[in-house]
Amino acid sequence: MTLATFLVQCLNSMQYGLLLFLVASGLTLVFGIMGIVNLAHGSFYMIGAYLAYSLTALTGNLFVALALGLVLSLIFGYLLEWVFFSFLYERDHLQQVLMTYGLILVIEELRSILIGDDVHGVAVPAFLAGSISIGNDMLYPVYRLFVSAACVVLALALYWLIRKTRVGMKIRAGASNREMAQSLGIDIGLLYRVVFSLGFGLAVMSGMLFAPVSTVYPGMGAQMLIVCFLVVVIGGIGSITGAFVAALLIGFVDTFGKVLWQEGAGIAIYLLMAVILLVRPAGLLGERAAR
Amino acid sequence: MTFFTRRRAWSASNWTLFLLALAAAPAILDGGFELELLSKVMIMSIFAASLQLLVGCTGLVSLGHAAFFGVGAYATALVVPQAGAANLVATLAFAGGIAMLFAVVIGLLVLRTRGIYFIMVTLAFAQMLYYVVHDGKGFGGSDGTYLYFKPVVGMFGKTWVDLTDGRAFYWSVLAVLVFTLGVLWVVMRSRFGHALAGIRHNEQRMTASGYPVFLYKLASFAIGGALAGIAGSLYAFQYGFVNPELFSWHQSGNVLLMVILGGPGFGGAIAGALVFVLLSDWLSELTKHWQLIFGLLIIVSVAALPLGLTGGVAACHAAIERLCARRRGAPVKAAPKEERAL
Amino acid sequence: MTLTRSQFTSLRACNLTRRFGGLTAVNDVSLDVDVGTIHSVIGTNGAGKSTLINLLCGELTPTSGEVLINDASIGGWSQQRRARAGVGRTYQRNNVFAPLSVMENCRLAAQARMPRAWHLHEAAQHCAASNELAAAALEHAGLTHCAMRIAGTLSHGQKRQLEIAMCLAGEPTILLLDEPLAGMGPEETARMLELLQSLRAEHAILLVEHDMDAVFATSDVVTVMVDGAVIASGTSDEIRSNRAVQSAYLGTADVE
Amino acid sequence: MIFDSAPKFRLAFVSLVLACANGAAQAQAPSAEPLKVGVMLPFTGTYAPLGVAIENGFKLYVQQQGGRLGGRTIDYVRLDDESDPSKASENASRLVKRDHVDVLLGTVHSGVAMAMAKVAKDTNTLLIVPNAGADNVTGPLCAPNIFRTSFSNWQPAYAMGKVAASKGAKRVVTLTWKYAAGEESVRGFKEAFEAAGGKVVDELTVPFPNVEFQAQLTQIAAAKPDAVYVFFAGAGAVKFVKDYADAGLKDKIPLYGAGFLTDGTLEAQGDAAQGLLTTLHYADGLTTARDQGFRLDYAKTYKLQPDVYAVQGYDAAQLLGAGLVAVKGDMTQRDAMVRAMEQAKIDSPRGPFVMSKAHNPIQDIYLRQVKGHENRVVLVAAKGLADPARGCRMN
Repeated sequence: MTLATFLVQCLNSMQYGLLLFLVASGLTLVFGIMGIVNLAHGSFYMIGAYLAYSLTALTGNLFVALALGLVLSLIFGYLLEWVFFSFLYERDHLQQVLMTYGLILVIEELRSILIGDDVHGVAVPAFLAGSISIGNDMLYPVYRLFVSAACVVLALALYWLIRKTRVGMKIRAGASNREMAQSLGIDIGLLYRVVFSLGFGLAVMSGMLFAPVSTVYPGMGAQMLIVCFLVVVIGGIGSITGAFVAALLIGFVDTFGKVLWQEGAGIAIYLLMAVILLVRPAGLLGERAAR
Repeated sequence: MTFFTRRRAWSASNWTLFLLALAAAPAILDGGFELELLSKVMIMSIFAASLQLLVGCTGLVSLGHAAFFGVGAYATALVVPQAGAANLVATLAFAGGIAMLFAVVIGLLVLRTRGIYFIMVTLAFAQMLYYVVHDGKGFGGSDGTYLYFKPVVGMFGKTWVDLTDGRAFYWSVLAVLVFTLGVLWVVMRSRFGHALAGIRHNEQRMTASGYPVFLYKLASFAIGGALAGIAGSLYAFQYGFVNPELFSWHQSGNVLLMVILGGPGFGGAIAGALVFVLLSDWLSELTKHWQLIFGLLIIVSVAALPLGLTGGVAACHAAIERLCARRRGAPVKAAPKEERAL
Repeated sequence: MTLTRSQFTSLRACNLTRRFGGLTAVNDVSLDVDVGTIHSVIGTNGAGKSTLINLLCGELTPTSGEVLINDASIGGWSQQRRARAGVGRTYQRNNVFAPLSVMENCRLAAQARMPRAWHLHEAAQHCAASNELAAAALEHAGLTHCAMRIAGTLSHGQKRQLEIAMCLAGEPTILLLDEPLAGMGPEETARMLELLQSLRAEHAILLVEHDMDAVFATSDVVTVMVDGAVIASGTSDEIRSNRAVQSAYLGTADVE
Repeated sequence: MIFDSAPKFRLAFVSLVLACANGAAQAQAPSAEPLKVGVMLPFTGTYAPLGVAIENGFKLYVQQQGGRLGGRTIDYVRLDDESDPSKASENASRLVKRDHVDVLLGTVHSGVAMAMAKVAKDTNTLLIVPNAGADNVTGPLCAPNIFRTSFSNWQPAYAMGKVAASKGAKRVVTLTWKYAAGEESVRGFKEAFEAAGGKVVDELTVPFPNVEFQAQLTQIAAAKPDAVYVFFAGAGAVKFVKDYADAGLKDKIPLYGAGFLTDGTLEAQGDAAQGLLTTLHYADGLTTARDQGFRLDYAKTYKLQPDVYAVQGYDAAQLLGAGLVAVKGDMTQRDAMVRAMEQAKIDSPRGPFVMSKAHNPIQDIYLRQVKGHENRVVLVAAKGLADPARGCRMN
């Protein structure tokens, strides 16, 4: 592998990792703060992709679609929490697993009824359509770089939200200790609703952003879900920073696994997880394995 | 799962009744599809019961149990002779053993985690095995492989029963089901079983009392894995075809579904398996969007039946009241533990 | 194992320190308990008393310092190993198996010490040895009359007794009792104190408690902790008259 | 528990008993009764459109014959296989053992087809495979009662191997999902290409069903081969073709593929697919009257443009018809029927073909080029190409 190729591969790893982070961040947020195991997160990602498809078809512009999608998803996430999850917190994980598993089936079928089972492409807005040449062998699509940039921006925004704002303070309080948060006069119900719709929004956003490169197809959520689980497991529950590190790590392992060890490319990232479990059961930056 | 399965969902008489009904089934049905369906129900019952040992008895919510089912099935497919029938008992023992081996190794890793974390890690390991058989050499690849002959029951080269006959196979599956239930019953009434129940309910206290909790969990995980492997082996024999999809997380999800919907105890697991198989069978012919109905059923049942099918009307009422209570914005009382944990 | 446990006569903490991130919950604490004595630890809420117990029984590992049994370090021992070796503990908050009968609670605790726990042939109910232990423990704790009741239905005081009974069922020589008197009425308290007195003879008892009178009445040695550190240690009288303690602790104790 | 489950239980029993009872009744009388065809195809999931097309094709031919084949009307027993191999065995045996179908038709997914073949073998039911290309089906698993009217993965790939060589490519990199179909396809391509003096310098794979191709694209760009051969279908095909173009490789390194790379996916692929060369046993712009007639009828009946899958279904019906006519609809004369099907000369829209010894079509493979939303035929890449049917031990 020449140096140029190596660098391009690193770039590939980065942008795959960044995407993973964006999807997984919503998951880890909901995990860490609400202690809900959400199997339907992958389906949310799929909803995003299909939203991108139908809204761009509707409005003709991806960015209008994105804006619309963001608003829709926040509202929808809010309602979703209220209808399906608000009474689950006192139940044990089994019930949550069951509920979200049911949601997966419903969402998949609704998708098939409303939009159908065909594979769709989503057009990249003209001014991002081009490619720039990297090395002398290969062009790199501008849109992919744009997505990566967007991921970074969103990541920073998230960091700022959690670390620097009042809402973030409340969220962290809620995460560390429900009772304490309540005693601080935080409406935990409302807080959870906000956090959930935030997580939902992140999943949908990443789905929409990545739709033009990933294409839109049935069952696209399932794969994404499992990789997200890996991100959360490796990063450590509820740790956004951990998720970030883990996502990039997986990006690299996956990309270079495909290149250097084709026979085992499928299991490379799982082996990574096994090793992490061996040395750090709580994940890279997770303090509380016991929940 | 009630403590020590004391307040058992099924009384002994119910059990005998149920098993006798199963034993008599071939008399009513010809050896065709219906019988196959029933033996599938029984195989799934074994599978679900093995998971119940983890979920209900030990409090280990595993979303990767299909891994051991698949390992059992593949172990069988790979070990049976290409020409000629295999010995059922020997093969089952082998498949169970291999599955247990996997369970121990995987358990050593996943049992280092808890709760949500455990759910995800088990899922991930099942997926890992999926890729091993899917991409690995000598597993038959993505299309799967065949078993060409039904097994025989016998010893020292003598054949006692040939299971090519549908009924014979059905009855041997029933026998294995009985065996499984026997094992689980013995385990749960032993000190070991009581300790598992204790761990499920209050791990901290058990450690403080001096129990090697990790070992107990591992043992439970291994037994559950072995039984799942046996179920997988039977599945492979019944259909003569194994495929990587046996490892897919949908399988894990479905069996967990059976256990949770079924409710407390091994009776619950079997009820879950029975209803799940027959229901999905029935719905799938009703409409092509049966999974929508199925999903809605699940969601409703979670909302209404925190105790699963066997939970009964009382629990149903309680759950609804709780719902109404929180709708009115009154503070929600957490359901008492023994009601909440299966 | 039983051999060694019978030899255990003392538990000693040497310069135990435990930090959680920024705050130091237990700061360089040293104390020892011997069979035949009751050693009480008092201190304001958050003084690190419960953390100390968790360090001693092995639920937490110390940031630095050592735990010794008969001058032999057990730092490397897991919690369950310590428990089997005779270190028994109770919890500040009731921590019993609510859906179980009182008897079963104790049997479960007793079983931990039974050899051949993996024997599957015999039913747990029929394990004579653990039944005896459990019965004895109940007898001792004075719960025999409600042995068959479901633990969840017991009164608060009875639950506290059950805590101790479960602890005793494991035949410990060293008892770490975390506020056994918490939330008890006067006559319940009296009964509990009797129980402690009766245990003193062949046990080494570390008693974490808020109830001053009870502590001063029963203890041979009293140690006072403030913000994780020991500010004084001595007989009841010494402590009563210790100025540092009065200013730091007793002054507020009256208010409590 | 048993008491509230008992009713369900009995109900299940009764319905099952009834089902098999009337099933048996119908199985008795031969040619008078309608012929039961078990249609086991994907009607949900990614493959749903394919399943529908195949069914349409099959029914179209039956309609054209006045709703009868060999004098027998057709009863369809539809079953959605969901492309799920773990349910396949059960579904197949449901059709055979409960609904007592006379013929099995299906399916798209190779794994599911394997399960169907197994059931067909065990119960000696006639099986016609209208798509799944697994080489095994007409290889080691070949049997007198198993026919295929589509293709084997080997066929289009082998043809493309010859094309690539004839276009002067010397060093080729192949890329596919790491699964049976892909590996078989690559094997076929390699066989022809290296026989013609080319060299496959690298065989890249992506874990199935992973659709992140950047790593491999980078490898390809670095390797600078004369051409790239890929096997992808559905979502993978759409994404790969777009990525390949986005990476700027489309104009640098010619991309060859088995036909599915650009079949039913062109709308989603857009410009990225324009001008791509693929090989398949069917193409747009065949000028034969047969094809044009078929397309017209199909479009009239279903308000849809037919595709290769529709053709495969259509030919499945033709093949079955040929057999039934020969025995006047009497399925009990299985041997005679099978012989008739083996000798049948199917006048397919794709062009006439006959069955090989292993019951796989001996057919022309076309080289097609993408123009707009069509795969226009360029030339016949391989004339009367027969699958080598390795490992098939029959008669």
